[in-house]
Amino acid sequence: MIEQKVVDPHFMLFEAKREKKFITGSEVVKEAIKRANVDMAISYPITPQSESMHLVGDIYAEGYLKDYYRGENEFAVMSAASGAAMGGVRVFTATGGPGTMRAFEMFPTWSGSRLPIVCAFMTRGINSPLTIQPDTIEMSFLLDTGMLMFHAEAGQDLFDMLLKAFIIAEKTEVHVPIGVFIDGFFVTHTRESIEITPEDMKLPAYDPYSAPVPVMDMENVPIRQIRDPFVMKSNFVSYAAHASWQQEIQAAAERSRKYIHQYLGGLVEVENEGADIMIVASGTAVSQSREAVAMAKKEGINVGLIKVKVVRPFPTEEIRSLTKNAKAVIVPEFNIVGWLCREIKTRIDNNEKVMGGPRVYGGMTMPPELILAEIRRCAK
Amino acid sequence: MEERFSIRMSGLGGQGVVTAAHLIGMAASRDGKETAVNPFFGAEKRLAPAESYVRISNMPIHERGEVLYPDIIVIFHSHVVNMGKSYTMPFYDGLRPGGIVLINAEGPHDILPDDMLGLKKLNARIFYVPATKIALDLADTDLSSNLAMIGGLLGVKELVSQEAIRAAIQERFGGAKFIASGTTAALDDVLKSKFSKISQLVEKNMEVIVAAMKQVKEFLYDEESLRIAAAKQQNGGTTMKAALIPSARVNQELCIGCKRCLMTCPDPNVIMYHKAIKKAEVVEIRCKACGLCVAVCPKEAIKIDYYDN
Amino acid sequence: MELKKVTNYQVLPGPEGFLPPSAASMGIDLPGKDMSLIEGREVLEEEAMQKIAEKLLGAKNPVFFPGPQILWTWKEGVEEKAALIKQMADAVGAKIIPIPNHPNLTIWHNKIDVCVFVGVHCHYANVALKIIRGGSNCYTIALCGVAGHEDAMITLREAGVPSYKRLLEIINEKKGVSK
Amino acid sequence: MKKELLRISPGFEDVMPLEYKELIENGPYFKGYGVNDLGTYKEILEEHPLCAGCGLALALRLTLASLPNPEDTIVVGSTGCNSLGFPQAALQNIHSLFGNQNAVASGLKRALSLRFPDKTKDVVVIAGDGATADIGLDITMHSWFRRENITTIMLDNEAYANTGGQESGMSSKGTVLNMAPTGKKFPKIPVPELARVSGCDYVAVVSPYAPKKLERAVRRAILVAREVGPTYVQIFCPCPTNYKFKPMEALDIVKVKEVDGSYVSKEYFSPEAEELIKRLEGKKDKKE
Repeated sequence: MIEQKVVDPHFMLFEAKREKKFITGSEVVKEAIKRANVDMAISYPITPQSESMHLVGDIYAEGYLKDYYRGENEFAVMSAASGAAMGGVRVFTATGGPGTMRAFEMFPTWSGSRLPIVCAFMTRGINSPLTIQPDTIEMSFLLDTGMLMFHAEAGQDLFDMLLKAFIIAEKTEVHVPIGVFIDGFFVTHTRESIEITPEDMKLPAYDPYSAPVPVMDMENVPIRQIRDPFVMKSNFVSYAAHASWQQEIQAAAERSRKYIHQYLGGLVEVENEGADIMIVASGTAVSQSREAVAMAKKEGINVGLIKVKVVRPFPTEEIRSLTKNAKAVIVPEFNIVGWLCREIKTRIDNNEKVMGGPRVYGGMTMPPELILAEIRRCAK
Repeated sequence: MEERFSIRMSGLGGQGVVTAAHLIGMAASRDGKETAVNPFFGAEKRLAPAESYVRISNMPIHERGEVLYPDIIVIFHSHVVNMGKSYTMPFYDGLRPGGIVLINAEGPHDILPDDMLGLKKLNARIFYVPATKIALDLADTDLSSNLAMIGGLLGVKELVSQEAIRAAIQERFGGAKFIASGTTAALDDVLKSKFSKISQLVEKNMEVIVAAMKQVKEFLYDEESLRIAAAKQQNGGTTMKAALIPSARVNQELCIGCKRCLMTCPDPNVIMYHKAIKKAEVVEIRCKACGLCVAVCPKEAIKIDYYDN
Repeated sequence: MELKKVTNYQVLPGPEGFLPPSAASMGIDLPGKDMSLIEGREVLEEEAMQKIAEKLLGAKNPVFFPGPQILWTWKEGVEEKAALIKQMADAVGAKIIPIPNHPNLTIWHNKIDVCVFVGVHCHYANVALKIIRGGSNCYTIALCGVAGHEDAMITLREAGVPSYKRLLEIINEKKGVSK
Repeated sequence: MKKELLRISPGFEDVMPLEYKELIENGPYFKGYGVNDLGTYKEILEEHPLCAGCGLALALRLTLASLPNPEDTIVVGSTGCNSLGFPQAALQNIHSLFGNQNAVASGLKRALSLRFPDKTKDVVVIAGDGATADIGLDITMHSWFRRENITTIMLDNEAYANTGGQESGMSSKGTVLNMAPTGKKFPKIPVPELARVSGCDYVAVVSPYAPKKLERAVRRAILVAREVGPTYVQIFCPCPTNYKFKPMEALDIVKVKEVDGSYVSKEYFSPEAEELIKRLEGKKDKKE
């Protein structure tokens, strides 16, 4: 284990000299968590996530984390993560696909309990029939759990988003969980060059007493101070409390926007702003779209690309403004339901110009040519 | 033209608020009216706020959920009025102008002056009926208080016929399996156990209903009543008579200070122990009168009694 | 790119509709460093304090809601803050009703026209502030030690002993003038 | 907790609600009270909405009165009747979901061990029979297999009571309850035996009608969990509401079951636990 010093997060992320490493997405997780000053990680194997949590186990063995274990199933793992977070430590875990579904009841519970857990989701198809292949359908189910959702395009995003997720999640006025989503196989198992921060630097430790709720340690303000959302009494105030509680979780997400701008440079990135045809995509669909944009350019078609980095909170104003003058909006996705398309359609005016697709799912790769075909169609 | 009555019944869990609504609904249905009944309660047990709603009309009813804008409010317990044990604040929130409030109380009750003013502004008519007292006097059980409240309600407005109510009681308690929450079903059994035969249960409870119909009285907003109400608030709030409350009581002469009762009471800080004199004492306001302490007392020093708070 | 929701929303006393929205969802941001909010509008802390003093002194039934973080001497510095809050409440003739747990019927029972939240955990304060706007016309003020509360009609942020001292000073000055 | 935590800021003493003042002036923290002191101090549990005569409420009250260090105990509950009591308890407690209580407790205990390596922090799971033996059985047992240093207490009222009296895995064979309209088809799940083979170092079965035995079991379980390994206490809590008997008859029901062998009090120690308890309790015979 290399001796690490705590540094100012801004310095570590934006100023310290980075080193280039040719690694897989799973290794990116290891490198990020190594620098995140995480107290505890809990794991459970599921393809395509397993490798990343093995590697987190390895750095625990080296001494970078204080505690680590394999739980008995994802519901138990996410439950234990909530117990650890309520006890006041920084906790990390990861899952994907069917694991996400198995653990599902815990995600809104994390948000409702104001727990700043960071969870990596290596997305994969959901049964039945059995599949282990990439698919982003689980993100559709998670849209309304109160979690913030970052969608990494590739390994570099993954590294930065994981570290920044801890910083943003732990802000007192935010203090809700963040899911960092990575497309299984396309990112987790792809080896590429990643610029990583110095190995001897780490984020400052989590201060449990900065939480907007009391820590469950019997060491802070005492007694009769429950932390969980127990408002199931029978009177109007209880209903009002529950309604307000739900509003507050959404408000927390709104408050994160400022920090997302500060650390991620915004909820979206745009290429060729103002083009007649705009592609809106997240995750691997962005990478494929970049290729398609370049191909279209060669053919003389001017296409723009909006990369959605953050799905919750949703970049409503950004997408409204950036697609306002576009004649066509193409939304390529790696799932059958087209959740990103749905999100956009419900938020912009003249939404008949939004093309649902192209879409692939069930593990299929989306060739840039497929997106190009859609661009050509729209350009006619 | 549609003639619809929306009734909100508020009380505490275990008082039979849900059952009362059910009986009225069954009776209305027998009378050939359209009706919908639904309870609403949290995941709580006895003595927590409980409400149920009855809608009666000559036209089909589609609306669901809480009756937010009632024509009639029926209040089973004084705590709904003065202790905030209500789903809404104030307890008459949403009452339609000219609406009716019926309260389980023995005498001219004292709704707090501000609430009184609010009700007056609405031209609300306030009625009271000593339902618990009538139930205890005639049926020998406070579990019949809800039937007395039905009587009070019918005394104010003949929403359903007496024949239909009688038939409803017969149907509800007369054998056929009725689907209710576990706790309600358990209380039904307790009520049934108080009477040797179902016919006796029906007759006694009809007596309760008829007596309550006669005894229900209207509160008048005259100066005297309002003055009394104001004076009562100055004296530190309500003096409205709550129902008689059963509680354990220790006969200190018989108590030997063995502490068995202290360790057998399911509720905290109900039975206190006087170290100096080595005697147990019951904090009556906290006692739920389950009788476990009576069962374990080796000296028969504890009894359950009704007292008046 | 950074795009903000353009909003004209004002955080005014309730009730607003059947259930008012959260201020954050209406595009109201928390105040920036050294700033405060009055009814959703970002202002200098001094201006907010002046308004707080006016509101408290003009209230019929002002109430302070101290929360657990100021009710108990659980960490250093709490006593001094508590003493200042007590002086403030006394200076404006406010009642003190502790919120050691989460909000309850107090808000309705007491017909409060102006209230001050201080030392309540941010989450519970936010929930309570929303409930109050939902069901009453109470004017809410938050003296927050962290990032502030956009659902309060007036909020300070990072308020500690210096802010409390200044606020007390303003209250006393205004009281002198009004007398 | 630090003793100084239990101090109201000067100037606010008068306005604090009575129940809080009572807890400070006459509460059980740092006092080492037990069930014998009930009635002489302000209890951790406040008025709760559980039924009159509730055996589970009594078990909960006695359990909280038996905690060796209430000032450093965090309780993890679960869904069920008991979750109606915890919001009224004056110690930090967590209600997460149904059945995940031992996982939450595992994470919590580990977090507290990291943050307070030199302090005693007791993490105690108190959950019903449905939570422990049905929906959460795998999670409960895995916390035992992993040898988490937590105490698991099952308040066994032999039914899902909060939902209106349905059969649970802990109901006796033949019992007619909701969802078992023709009687339960299989016997009570032998959780104490499962606990033993799953690695619990201390296992006890008690009832609230023998309060001092209950107290001793709870204390032993917590002391063993601190130093040796996982522990389990099962408390028989007759439910008058759903089993339809008068509360006054509860005691007789416990006695009858004890005599006919259908619900027998027992205690098991691993050798390490036995040694520890011997050391802590001196010469007192723990197997009486």
